[in-house]
Amino acid sequence: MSDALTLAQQGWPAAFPAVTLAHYLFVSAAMFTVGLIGFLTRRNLIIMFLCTELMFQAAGIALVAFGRYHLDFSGQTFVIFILTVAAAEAAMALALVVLLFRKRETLSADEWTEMKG
Amino acid sequence: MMLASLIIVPLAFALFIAVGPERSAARVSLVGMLATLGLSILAAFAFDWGFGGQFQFGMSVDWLPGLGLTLSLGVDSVALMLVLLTAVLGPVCVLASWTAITERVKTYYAWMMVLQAAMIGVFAARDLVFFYICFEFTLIPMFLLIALYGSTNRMRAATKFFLFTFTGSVVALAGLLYVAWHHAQTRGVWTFEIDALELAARTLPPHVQALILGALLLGFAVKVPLFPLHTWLPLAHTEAPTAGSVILAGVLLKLGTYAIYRFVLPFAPEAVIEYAYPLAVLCTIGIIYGGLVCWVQTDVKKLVAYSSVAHLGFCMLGMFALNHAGVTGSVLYMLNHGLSTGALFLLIGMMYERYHTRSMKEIGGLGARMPVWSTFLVFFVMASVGLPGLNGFVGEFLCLMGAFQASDAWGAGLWGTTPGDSTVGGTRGSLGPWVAAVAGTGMIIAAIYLLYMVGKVVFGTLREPPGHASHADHHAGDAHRAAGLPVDLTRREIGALAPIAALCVFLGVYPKPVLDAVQAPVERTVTTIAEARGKPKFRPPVELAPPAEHAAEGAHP
Amino acid sequence: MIDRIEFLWPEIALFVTTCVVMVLGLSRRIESRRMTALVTGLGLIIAGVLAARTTPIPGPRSGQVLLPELIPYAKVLIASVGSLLLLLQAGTVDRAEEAAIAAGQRPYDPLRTNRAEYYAFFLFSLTGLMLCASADDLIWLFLALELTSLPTYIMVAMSTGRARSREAGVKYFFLGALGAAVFLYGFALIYGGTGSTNLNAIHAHLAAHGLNLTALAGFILAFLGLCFKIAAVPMHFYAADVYQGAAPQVSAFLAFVPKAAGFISILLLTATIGWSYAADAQGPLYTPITQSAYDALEGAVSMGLPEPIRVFLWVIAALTMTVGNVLAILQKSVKRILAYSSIAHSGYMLVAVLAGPNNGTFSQSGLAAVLFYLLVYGVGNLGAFAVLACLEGRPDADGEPAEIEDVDDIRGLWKTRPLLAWVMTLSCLGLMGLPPLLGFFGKLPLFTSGLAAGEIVLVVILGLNSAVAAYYYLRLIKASLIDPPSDADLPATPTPFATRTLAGVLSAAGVVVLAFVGGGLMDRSERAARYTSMMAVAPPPPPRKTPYVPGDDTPFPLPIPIGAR
Amino acid sequence: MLHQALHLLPTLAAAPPAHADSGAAATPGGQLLMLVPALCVLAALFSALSGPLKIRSKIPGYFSVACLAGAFVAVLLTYLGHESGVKIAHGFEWITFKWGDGPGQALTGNFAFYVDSLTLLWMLFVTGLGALIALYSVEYMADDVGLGYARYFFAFNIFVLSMSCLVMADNLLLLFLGWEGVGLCSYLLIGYFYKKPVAVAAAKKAFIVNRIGDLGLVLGLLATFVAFGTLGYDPLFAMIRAGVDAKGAPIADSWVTDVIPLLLMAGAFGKSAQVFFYVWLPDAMEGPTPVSALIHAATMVTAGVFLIARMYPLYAADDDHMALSLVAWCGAITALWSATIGMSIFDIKRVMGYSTISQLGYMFAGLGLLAPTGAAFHTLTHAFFKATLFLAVGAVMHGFGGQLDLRRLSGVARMRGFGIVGLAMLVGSLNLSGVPGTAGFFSKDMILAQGFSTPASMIEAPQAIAWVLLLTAGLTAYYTFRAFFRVFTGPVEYLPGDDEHLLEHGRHPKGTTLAEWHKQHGHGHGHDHAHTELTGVAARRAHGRKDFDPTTEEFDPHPPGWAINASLVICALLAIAAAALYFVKTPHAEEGGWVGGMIERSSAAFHSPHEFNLLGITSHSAMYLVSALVGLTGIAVAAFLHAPKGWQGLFLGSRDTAATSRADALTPRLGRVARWARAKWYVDELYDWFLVKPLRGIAYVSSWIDKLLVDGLVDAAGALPARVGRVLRPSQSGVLHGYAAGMAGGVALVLLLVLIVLN
Repeated sequence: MSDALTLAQQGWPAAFPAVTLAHYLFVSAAMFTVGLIGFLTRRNLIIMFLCTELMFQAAGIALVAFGRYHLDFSGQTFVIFILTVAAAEAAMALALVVLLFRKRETLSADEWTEMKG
Repeated sequence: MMLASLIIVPLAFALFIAVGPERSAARVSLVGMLATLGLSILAAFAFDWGFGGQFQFGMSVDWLPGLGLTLSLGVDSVALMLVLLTAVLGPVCVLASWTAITERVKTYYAWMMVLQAAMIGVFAARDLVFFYICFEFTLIPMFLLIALYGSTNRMRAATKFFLFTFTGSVVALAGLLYVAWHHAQTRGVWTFEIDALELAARTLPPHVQALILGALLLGFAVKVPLFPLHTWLPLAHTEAPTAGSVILAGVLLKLGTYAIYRFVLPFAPEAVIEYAYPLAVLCTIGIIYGGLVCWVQTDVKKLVAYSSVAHLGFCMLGMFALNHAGVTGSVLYMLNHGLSTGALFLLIGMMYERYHTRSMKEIGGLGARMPVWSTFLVFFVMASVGLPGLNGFVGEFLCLMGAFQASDAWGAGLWGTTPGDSTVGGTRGSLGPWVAAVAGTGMIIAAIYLLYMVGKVVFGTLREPPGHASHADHHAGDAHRAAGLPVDLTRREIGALAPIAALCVFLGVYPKPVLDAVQAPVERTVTTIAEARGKPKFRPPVELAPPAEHAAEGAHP
Repeated sequence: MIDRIEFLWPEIALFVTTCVVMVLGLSRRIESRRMTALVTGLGLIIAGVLAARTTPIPGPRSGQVLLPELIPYAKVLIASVGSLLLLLQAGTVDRAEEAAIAAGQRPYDPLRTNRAEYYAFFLFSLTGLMLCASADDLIWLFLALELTSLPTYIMVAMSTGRARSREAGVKYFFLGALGAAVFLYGFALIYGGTGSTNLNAIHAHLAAHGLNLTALAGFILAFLGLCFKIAAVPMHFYAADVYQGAAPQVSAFLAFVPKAAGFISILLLTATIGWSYAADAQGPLYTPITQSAYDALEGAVSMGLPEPIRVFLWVIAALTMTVGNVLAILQKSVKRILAYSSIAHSGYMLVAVLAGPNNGTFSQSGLAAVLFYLLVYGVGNLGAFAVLACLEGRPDADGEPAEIEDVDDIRGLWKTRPLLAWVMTLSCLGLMGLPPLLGFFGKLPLFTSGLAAGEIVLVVILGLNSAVAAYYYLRLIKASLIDPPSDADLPATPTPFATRTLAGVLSAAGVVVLAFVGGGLMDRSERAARYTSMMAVAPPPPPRKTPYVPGDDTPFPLPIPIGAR
Repeated sequence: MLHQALHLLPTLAAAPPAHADSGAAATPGGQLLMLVPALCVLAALFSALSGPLKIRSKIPGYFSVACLAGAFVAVLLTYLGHESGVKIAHGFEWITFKWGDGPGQALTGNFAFYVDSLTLLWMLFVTGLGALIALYSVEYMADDVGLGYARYFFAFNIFVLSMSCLVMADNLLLLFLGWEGVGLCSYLLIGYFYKKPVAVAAAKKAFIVNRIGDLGLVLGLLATFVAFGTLGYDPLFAMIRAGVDAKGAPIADSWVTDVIPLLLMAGAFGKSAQVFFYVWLPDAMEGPTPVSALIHAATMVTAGVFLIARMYPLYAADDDHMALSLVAWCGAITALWSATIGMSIFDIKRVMGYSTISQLGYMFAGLGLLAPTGAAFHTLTHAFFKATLFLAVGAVMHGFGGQLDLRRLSGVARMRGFGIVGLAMLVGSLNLSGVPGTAGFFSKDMILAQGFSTPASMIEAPQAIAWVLLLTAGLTAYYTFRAFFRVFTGPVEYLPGDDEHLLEHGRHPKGTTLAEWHKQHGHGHGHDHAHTELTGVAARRAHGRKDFDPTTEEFDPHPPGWAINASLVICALLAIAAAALYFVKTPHAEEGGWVGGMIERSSAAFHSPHEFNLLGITSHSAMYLVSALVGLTGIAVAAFLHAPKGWQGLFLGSRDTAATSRADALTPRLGRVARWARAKWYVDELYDWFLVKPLRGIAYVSSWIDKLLVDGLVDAAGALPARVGRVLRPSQSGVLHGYAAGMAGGVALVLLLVLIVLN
């Protein structure tokens, strides 16, 4: 079955605690937060987009972890679709970025503040 | 069909006007208004006044059955009389606008007809939502009439009028719908038929009724307008075109009083009984304060506008007296105020058309210049002051009488013959002689401000605005002729005023038919109140009917 | 699985049309290119007809079991409003290019024209929207939502040649991605909390085991993410800028399509949670539904959502309508006014979401109110945007016509374009909710259902907000119907696309006419809002599987019984 | 016509004795009286129509005279046919409706007449004098033929109509109709010269002050209804006679007999210008003189007296007669108070006005002193002699271009064409002074005598009241003859006034505005600065001539024509003849002659107690002597101070010019008292400072409150959304990161909120 289970059966030292759902969820949450913070702090549009990808994948990790926890395949299936959508979004993002770059010759998000109020 | 045609005919004429040529708009409109008037008179003849308390000419068409909404119509004598008032003021308003409106004429008259239909719809509605629809829909024509044809500050006035009344009535809608929901909950069927809702509303516990009262009053008291929700009125009146003011004072304010009569009293009787005193205090403040504010106005129209605040204070005072005399008086007051104040606005409009000012600082002593106009003005001022023999008195006296009678203190303490033994003329209630006495000072104040106005405008030395052509020349009035108007009133203008004057005299000298006619509906209202008085304050909540069984049974026949 | 195709024919039809359009739009012949819009319309009509012919069968076959009759109503609604929107889209892209080609200045170059892509995106988005309505799985829902949104990002960016459109595109895309991440994370948590992505299974799980913290957090995050789609607080920031930057016809599209997707998704999710919880439930967050038979649920009285979700939606609703309205008051740009008003309208609809279903009674069913209001809002809003789409200013140096932007720009329409003035007036009155127009009948069930759910304060807030909204709608009415024409040097001229005017006129007529003959629509929306709990037919919740680590019975307490203190 | 009726009196007096006052139910009848309002309406309509019909002649006037005479005949015929008891002439149902069958469950305000002898007594002089004064007006108002004429006679006829309703009403509601109606006509007629700001202000004042009293009356009506469940006299009197209210509870010591009489009294005082309310009546003299004669002297102002007389059973039903005491005291104080003002002011018409107030005070004192007969008799005699006086003053005014200052007129009686006026004036003055043998003497005597004989147990300090009244009688005689001596006797000197008629036609003298002109000439009420130019030749103005140059031409006094003279003669004769009524023997009453009989047969009957037995002389006998003495003393003092040298001055006088007299030397010695009295005790100013100005101040404050506070709050509430919007607006910064931060923060906040809800 999964590697983790094999490893556990092989009797890892007690000092190395078992990796539980909580750990995966923590990683997922951390990734989501990192992505969010990156999105909020970086000005470069491409980096910002990468941050959203990070957030998407954070959800993916959570899904996979939950899927494993529930012994259910929907989670993994979901992740496949997320990857697909992420790819589509990436394509669009790059297209959009190119479009914007043509107009302003910059990738900074701060350049685009004409409309407000 | 009678009532449906009363709504459809003005709408149809509105359509005619909209598609017809600009030139004939006024004439078509006049014909339409007269047709409506004719129909309403026909309705008055067809109405069985002996059964004035019953809703006649009933008709009901399913409209949006999903909502439980029907287009159901019917009038009792009170409603019919208000319909008649509306129909009478209609042609008058058209005549008043004949020369005053020169731009976008079609739009003006078309909206006027639409407004007429909506107002009649309010009085004829027997379905809560249909009532509300008409009630709210009056806002748009009125908004446009003020915003398009008003004077300088018209946009602000129109917006304030719209938003103020709209805000209030949205809250009122919540209250009305709460009652409808209560009906649905207890009866298992959604309906907006007023009769059914009335019965349902009375099963509400007193504290809920109080909430309903609050919500409904917030909406309707704005329209009335009751102090302190009146501030839109002077502004709207001053800025509105003459016909707009006439309709506003004559009918639109009555929508508020009528709604209170039709919904607040029957829907929340216990709450009204409970809160009659504070409400009466508000009315009284309105009477005195409104009157005093009138007194220091320099704009004639504003003065008359504020006088509406004072006058309708009387009307509401009578209503909250919750006894026969009071409610009868209140209903009469609605009619009378519509006539006399409407006519005053007409007169001021005629003056404005000639002098382009309404400031008492600039004009005065017009008695010398416009004797016919002045005669009418004094006449309607007297009607407004409440001179017996003219229409205003009957309502005012009965309202005061109602307030005076309505005291639980009769038969106790100072007012008692023997303790615990009430007097024959007193009724239950919480108002009593002191309220009546304080409100009665409104009679004096009315005389003060109206005569102040007459003294300034009609009497005294002749003052005309600077630059007015006839200032130097005694026989001139060239400016008027240039505007197509003679110095004094034209036949058309007299034709607009004379019927109202005749009605004022008739209703003052022989109000008997009206008094008799409204007895049955008033009786119904007062009985509702009396039943509510008999109820214990605390009672177990109404049991919910199982929805399945009652759905069929509760369905409206 | 194959039996679900039966319910997906409209989507399939749209997809096929999309393929055709993509090819047709690239045709060398102008006649063929012109056919693009027509074919698009045809596809929409076919989809609509197919959707109308869909007979929902209660039971697991339809996939959609909680709201079994939602599909036909929602899809017909989407197809018909979509058709109106299509009328509005005429000439959005390639206008200058086609003119140049027609004038012989430039040869046809498929790389320079966008027609095919534009209409394809349009159809893709609508397909996604329809798929939302058919969704019975979180994965499906996610894909459908993304399919709805992704094309709109491009449509915004390409709708005009101005920098503003680009700005709108970038803001919309990036914030949209953020929002998508949020609801995706929410979906993940829902899955984690309930062990399934199937909505029916989730519902069954919740009914049996209650709402645990993970699932609750998941739902909250999912709702928050969906708030982006419906432009509700706190995800509303983008709306004004995006609507302003996009061409008015695209703004109209944005105001309806993502919002409809969002609301349908929210309805599905709330249906999954269920309203049959005691509103004042202490301790455990819900009282499981005890009736199991489908028939017995026919007249179930909703008691409200679980308290945290109720409070959450309550606050969101109140804030959304208030924020939308107060910001709209301050605007000078018509589009921004309409954008903020669109935010406010989302708030109104959330009230009805809170109120929940009530089978058999239109007046009391919040779901029906939401579904009906989508129509009301869609029609009214379309009219207002159509007026803007029908007008344009003088072309600038690039040949791009100036936008009709400010309220002042539509002054005096009554004199110059009376028809448009009336469209604007009626649409605004409709949106304002003034009786007897359609808007009023849209708002009325919001009121009644809210009251029936006991949300009196929220209903009063809704009422007062309607009054605030009246202010800025009146401004629009005033500008178009009352003010004299502006004498500025920017006279609004009509755009040469009759279908745009037609769209406006049709929606304005709808605002009036549907108010009088809309009874059937109300019935339909009521039927569409019939809510069934799947307790009896859904499979029993799966038994607890082997724990993650043998020997460690509960490494992570899940599900957490929230009520246990 | 009236004197014909008087001939019939003895036969009538022999009519069957009355016992109707003992509570027999009213019977239908007296329908003839319906003719009175009908004729009035006819005349009013005709007059009103004559304006638009452009009738520019005296026809409306004559028509009115004919109609009013017809009305008088109708009343007279009814009177002749009236034996005793009460008849009710039903017209139509006015404010009548019922909501139940029990007592107090119906409001009956019919247009119906309650015909008893009190009604008839009043109606006789109302319609009689009405016709007479209409005749006078035909000539007096001749300059205004046309619209003004129409207006005048319309209001005049409406006045008689209203007064008839007031007097003949069979219920208090209809009385109130008349009550307010006469107020309206009073307003219209005082303000007849509507271009004169003074007249307009006076008219307004009259109406408003009356309204204050009317509020009391309305409340009284309502209280009556509450207690008795009806406003109709017939059921009301039945209950009161039985001493119970509608519940059957005794009323003698209850609020009913305390509160209702006081409220009605407030109304009566307002209409009849008593105590606090009197201020409007002097100003009302701005109206045309016939109006002052009819409305502000003879009829309307006696409405208050009538009201109390009509409701006398209720007043008398009180066990301690609290209200009556108050009425008596108020009457007496008013009588004295206004007499002091009458002594000091120079405007003869206003002197007559104050004298009217004073005499009304007498009437109220009479009512209060339990002498309703005396009060009614005084009302009747006063109606005639005061009308005479006013008509005479009016003739002078008419002749001298509106001159009213007694220092600018002298020897008028000796001028050509003014003889009748002088004689009439003398007749009136003698009556007013209470010279023995005159009608005024007898009527005043009845009140005074009753004052001295009413026991103190029934009324508070009646003797004190009587002394006050006696003092007033002396002062009355003084000021009456002061005016008479100065204006009608002595050397022929005059200065024409600023005639209203000129103003009415819009001819401003020398293009100055009226206000400026008034300032220059010091005319108007309250202007009593010394007129230094009196002896010099001042600008004189002709009456009714357009081409008149005031600097070159002489002013011609304009002697009265036949109509004025005829009415004067008739009025004076009636004033004299009224004395005869005192001696008419009637089986119905022991004293008071014909009037006594009328009162005794009516609801106002009250068997006044006599407790005066000084040396076995009855109070009446004593009073004849005392009051004759007092009256003659007053005349003598007047003669001493104001009479011209020679026989006219009874050899006491010293005056030889229009302007000066012995009083001029005396006045400064009185110091402030004289000055203050001449300034009318500054009552108007006091009212202005303590009532009008504060009220207007409150009105201004209210207006500001309305603008700033009430409307301000509304506007603030209206501006609230925009305000909130401005606070929120920075969140829409247009920066992508700002939006993202907002979204992220929102998510965080929401999660926090949910956590809070969970815990």
